[in-house]
Amino acid sequence: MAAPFRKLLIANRGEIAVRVIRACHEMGIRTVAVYSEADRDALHVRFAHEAYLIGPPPSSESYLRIDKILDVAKRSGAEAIHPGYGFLSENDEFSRACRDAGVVFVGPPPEAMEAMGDKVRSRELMMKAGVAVVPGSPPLTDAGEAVAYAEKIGYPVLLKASAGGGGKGMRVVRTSAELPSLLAQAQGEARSSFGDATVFLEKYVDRPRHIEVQILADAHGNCIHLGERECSIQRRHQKLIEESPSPVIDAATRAEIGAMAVKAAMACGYVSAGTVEMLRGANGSFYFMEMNTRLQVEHPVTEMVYGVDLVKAMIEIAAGAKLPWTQNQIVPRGHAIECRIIAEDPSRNFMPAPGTIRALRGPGGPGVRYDGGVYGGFTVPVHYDPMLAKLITWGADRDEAAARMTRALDELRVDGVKTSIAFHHRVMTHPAFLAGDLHTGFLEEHPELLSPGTDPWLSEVAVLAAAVAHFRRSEQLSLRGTKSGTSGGSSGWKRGARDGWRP
Amino acid sequence: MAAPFRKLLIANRGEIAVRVIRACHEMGIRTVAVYSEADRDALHVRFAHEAYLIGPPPSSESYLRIDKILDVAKRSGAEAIHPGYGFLSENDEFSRACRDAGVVFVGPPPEAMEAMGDKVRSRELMMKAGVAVVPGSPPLTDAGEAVAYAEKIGYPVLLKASAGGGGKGMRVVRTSAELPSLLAQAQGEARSSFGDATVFLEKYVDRPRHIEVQILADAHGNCIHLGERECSIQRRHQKLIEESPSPVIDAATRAEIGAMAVKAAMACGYVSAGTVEMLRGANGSFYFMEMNTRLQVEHPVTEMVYGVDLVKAMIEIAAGAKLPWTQNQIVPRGHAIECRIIAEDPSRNFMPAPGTIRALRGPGGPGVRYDGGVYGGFTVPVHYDPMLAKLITWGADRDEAAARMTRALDELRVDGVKTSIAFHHRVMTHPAFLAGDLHTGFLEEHPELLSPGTDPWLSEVAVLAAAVAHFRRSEQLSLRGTKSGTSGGSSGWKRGARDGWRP
Amino acid sequence: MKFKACVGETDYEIVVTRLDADYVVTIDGVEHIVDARKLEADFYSILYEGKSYEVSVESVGAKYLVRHGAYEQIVELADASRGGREELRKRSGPESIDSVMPGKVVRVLVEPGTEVQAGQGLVVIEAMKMENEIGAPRAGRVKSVDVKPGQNVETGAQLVVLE
Amino acid sequence: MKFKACVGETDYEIVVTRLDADYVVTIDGVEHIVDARKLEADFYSILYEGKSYEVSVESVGAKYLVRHGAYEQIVELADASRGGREELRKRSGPESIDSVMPGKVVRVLVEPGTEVQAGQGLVVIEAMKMENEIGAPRAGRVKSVDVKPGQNVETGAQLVVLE
Repeated sequence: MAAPFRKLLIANRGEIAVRVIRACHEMGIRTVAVYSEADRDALHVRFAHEAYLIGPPPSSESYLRIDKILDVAKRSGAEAIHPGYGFLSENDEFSRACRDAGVVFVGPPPEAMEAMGDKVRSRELMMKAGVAVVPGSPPLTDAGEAVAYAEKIGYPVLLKASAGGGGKGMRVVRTSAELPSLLAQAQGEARSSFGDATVFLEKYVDRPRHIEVQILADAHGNCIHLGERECSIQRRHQKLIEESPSPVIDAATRAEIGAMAVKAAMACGYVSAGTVEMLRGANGSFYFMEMNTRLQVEHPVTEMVYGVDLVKAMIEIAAGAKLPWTQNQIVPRGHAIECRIIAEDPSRNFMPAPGTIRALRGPGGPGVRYDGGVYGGFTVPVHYDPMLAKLITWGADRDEAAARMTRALDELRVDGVKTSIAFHHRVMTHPAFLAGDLHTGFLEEHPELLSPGTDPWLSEVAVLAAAVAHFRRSEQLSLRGTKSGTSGGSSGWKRGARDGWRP
Repeated sequence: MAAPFRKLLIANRGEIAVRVIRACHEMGIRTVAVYSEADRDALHVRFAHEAYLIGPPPSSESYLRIDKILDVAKRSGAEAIHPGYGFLSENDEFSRACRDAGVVFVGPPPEAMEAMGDKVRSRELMMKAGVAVVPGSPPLTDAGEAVAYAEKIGYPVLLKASAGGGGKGMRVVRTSAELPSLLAQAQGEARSSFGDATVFLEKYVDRPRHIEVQILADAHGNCIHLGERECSIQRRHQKLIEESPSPVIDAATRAEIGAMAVKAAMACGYVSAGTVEMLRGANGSFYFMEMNTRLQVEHPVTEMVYGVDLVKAMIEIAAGAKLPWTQNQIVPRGHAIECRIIAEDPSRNFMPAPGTIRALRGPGGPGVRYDGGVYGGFTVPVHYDPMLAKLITWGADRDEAAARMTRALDELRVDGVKTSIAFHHRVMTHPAFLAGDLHTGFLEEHPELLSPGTDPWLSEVAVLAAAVAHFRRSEQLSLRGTKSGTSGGSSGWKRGARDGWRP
Repeated sequence: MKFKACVGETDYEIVVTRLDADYVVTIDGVEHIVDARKLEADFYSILYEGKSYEVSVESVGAKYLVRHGAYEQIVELADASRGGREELRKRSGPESIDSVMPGKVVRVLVEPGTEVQAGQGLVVIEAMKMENEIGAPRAGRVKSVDVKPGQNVETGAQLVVLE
Repeated sequence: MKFKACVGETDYEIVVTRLDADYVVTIDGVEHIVDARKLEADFYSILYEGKSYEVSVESVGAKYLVRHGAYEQIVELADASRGGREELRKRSGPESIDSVMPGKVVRVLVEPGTEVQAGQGLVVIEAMKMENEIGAPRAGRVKSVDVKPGQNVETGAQLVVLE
């Protein structure tokens, strides 16, 4: 089978750039990486066939620079660009600029992106298409208006950035007193993250599950769904753990919300991989939240359960291919879970913990997929997302996937920076997680998950290990001391040299 | 689900010990490793919950010592023993000793092992059960008898060890002139490998494919098959690359040979995982070769295609569980390939290349399974098998699995010892491999696969890299030279000290 | 070699000696033969009493952060001739609040003289695209503020001094 | 710095200089700006002319074994002031046949004075449970046999000398 493109540029960094490079190499497509000055040694630069510097560390001067990226595409002869997630992936201006430059953008057409990318417009579109949405406000202009809408909708409410995603510019508001300051924060974050301070309000559904449906659409009018993912375990409205299928979705519900997602995608002329995010209330009702017009971080859980390579499918679709599957050929098998391994300290409210990774050991064995973006010796730049790697496990059922994740987390070793590994381990063995009793407030409900547990037996091992390390260090220090002692020290030689003495 | 055992001992080393440990940890079973003096730092010792030294490096004084292993089982309170492959895995005396000691042996009953473990007896059993076998001789006593049988069967013939496996004690004989010396070699190898010099002759089927069927039987009379593996790419009659399914087996043939394998297993009262090895002649006829009464090295390709964990199934069966699947619940999906990463030099006829692994980087990303037994910094002992790791890839079809393997081999890096990585890479991109045109003489037919290719473009890179490394080394040397030069050198100090001068 | 170890609220008396390739570690009079192999920098394989552990041991002064799989534990060690826990714990006077990450100061929430409660925000630092509030570890009065909005700081940079 | 490089049958004239963090490597008069980062011992990330390569470079004397993914290449380097290829290649007189692996000698197939053909077996060594025949790299006469059956040998041990 001929490769759909000769050469493809990846307008991203970190694990997702590596992920796309892997797909391309398997397809026989040459890869072009772009990198900022902070990323010379990054894994995506090392793995790609070609690599070009596009500017200083801040994203606004490198990974967000459409002009520089298109210039590299031109110089390198790349025929297509995959934007990954984040950065320019949901920027319709970039998609348009690619089209104008004669480079294929691996993603939806700018029109669909524009329609779905703006949360206010996408809600309107969904309501017209008859899909249930969460009650909300139009874009807010000032705090007074915000308070009025919040009271109309009823607290708690959620502030959200119109242009945003990934929890940036999001705030839960529980009283009118805290609304003005939270509004200012949300607007500030929205401006700095997306260059657009517009925010709006939504009803905050209590104990909701985050359920999302993966869809794939080609340019020939075919669209299928690949079941749901549940991504309820979040911090700061950003996902930490995702799985497919959801423990509460049965085949009939899957077919129903799948059809809803396909309808949403068709309503905006969608092409490529996309995700329709929904909230599922405790009563089982679903509300449309937003459509992510790009590849999701958590796409691997769907890939493992459905045996489909979504990145390759996106590239084939971008090259004009028809979907190779009909809906009834898409059959789930088993269960997959993903843990996002982040350089943050869960016991300090997930404070970022950049630094140099002293040593890294990936896990192995059956049912384990490790998508990493870093390596031992790499210094995690402070300028970008704190995600180091994704660990995904597959099992014949949810219990096996969770047990395998626990085992894989035991094997995964990242020394030198604080990470979420131990936190994930605690979640995987927590009764509420194992019971599938999830909602987006899971971590607030189980704050014990944020702190390391204690184990008297392990204290003994820790004391032994520290004692041996301390003893060895002292031995080495005294060894050095002894050496210089018996030789009379270097000072004699120094004095001799200073005195001009020569043999 | 409760763990079937509290504690299990793994009577093995290397990647298969790690594989079994992983299964146990996922099942909540505590693990006990045993190790020889050469393996204190081995990965299985590091990964297990407990580890006990059982003797000096030679296997005969450690991993083959039934008494020592059962003593550790008793001391540690292990309720079961998994033998892995090789070592004591097909030793019915060990299986019996476990039974006598009240420890569950995770494998078939000694009677089935005995019946199938002796190649001569198993052939007789198969012939009685109506399964086709390759024409052969009874055990040979001397060279004269061997020549007589060889002439009756017709050259080429194959010398095989009665007690053996894995190519040890095997020789292809093409003329009567070379028979006596090859017989002596085969007998010597059989004696040193298995403690039993008995060998016999078989018709050597030309351009045969090695096809084997995986079966699983419980102690309640249920037996299923999990399709076939093709393992035709071999050196010295040892497998190098395996895959499932075989490119030449269709569903009807699979059902047919699967039924034959189940019949063979049932004929000897088999329980646990087992493999029925067959030769498939160029004309499509199958001959029973032998039944391996243990887990195979290449079991992961079956696991990936069928979504089943064979090691866990063996452990559950050993604890008395019924098979959780009926034959029609066993459905293949996609294609999997395994490459055995060995410390051997393919360009020197696969000469062993033990040594210290300076650096090791495992591959990652979708569809890749890495089962390793070593790590960067580990010294590969000279006493055991040269296998360092197994790399397994899954794809929606054979082409994708092969492309993914090529990509994963590019990522896998083992520095410090010669390995088969580059060889596997050449096979994965070879037209005959990609066409599925395999037979056990594949490497003799394509000797170009044994030597590294040349690429003028890569020569340039190599020159640049060597030049930079050379330059840096010279810079460092001259830096040291300069330092000692400007300081007057250490000789001044030494002389000063010798002369008794003190400041 | 003798020293004291503190884990959380518990103190131990430790004696370590070598025994061929092994170590004899006595904890409060109980002897353990420890086969500890340093496989990498700050990383050991430890066998003792039949059990096997992989542990990473990072030292920051007299503190050792020990990790085994997903568990971690801080062990503080002190020369037995000195005061043990008392020596380890003696800290008083003004406290420097340092940045735990490199990043950019986006807001300063206090000024010299501000009385703060434990947990109250002092400085907001942006790193990895997130705003992170650095809070007061205890109640006190701000003695000095050592950074300005817009300033880039490295890990360990002094932000504020509390007294 | 100037030197000669030989790859297979081809010789190159090399000049290397530094340019800030990069290297300027001139091969037979053609200049390449090479951004080479040493990421680990004997392991580099190399960017030049837009291309990216991960290469491991192991040196054994003047020989460099360079590996990139599944490809490998031996590059021999020599000081330009000396004879280049001639200097690298000059070898004559008796040839020591050394063990390429540690293991146990199981059989010795020749004795001093034996005339051997290229490829003829000299010694059989068992390692990793396999018997490995060490063959003559060229025709010649066995000058000495330096090992006995049953003897353990390390890599590089002299087995036989050919003349």
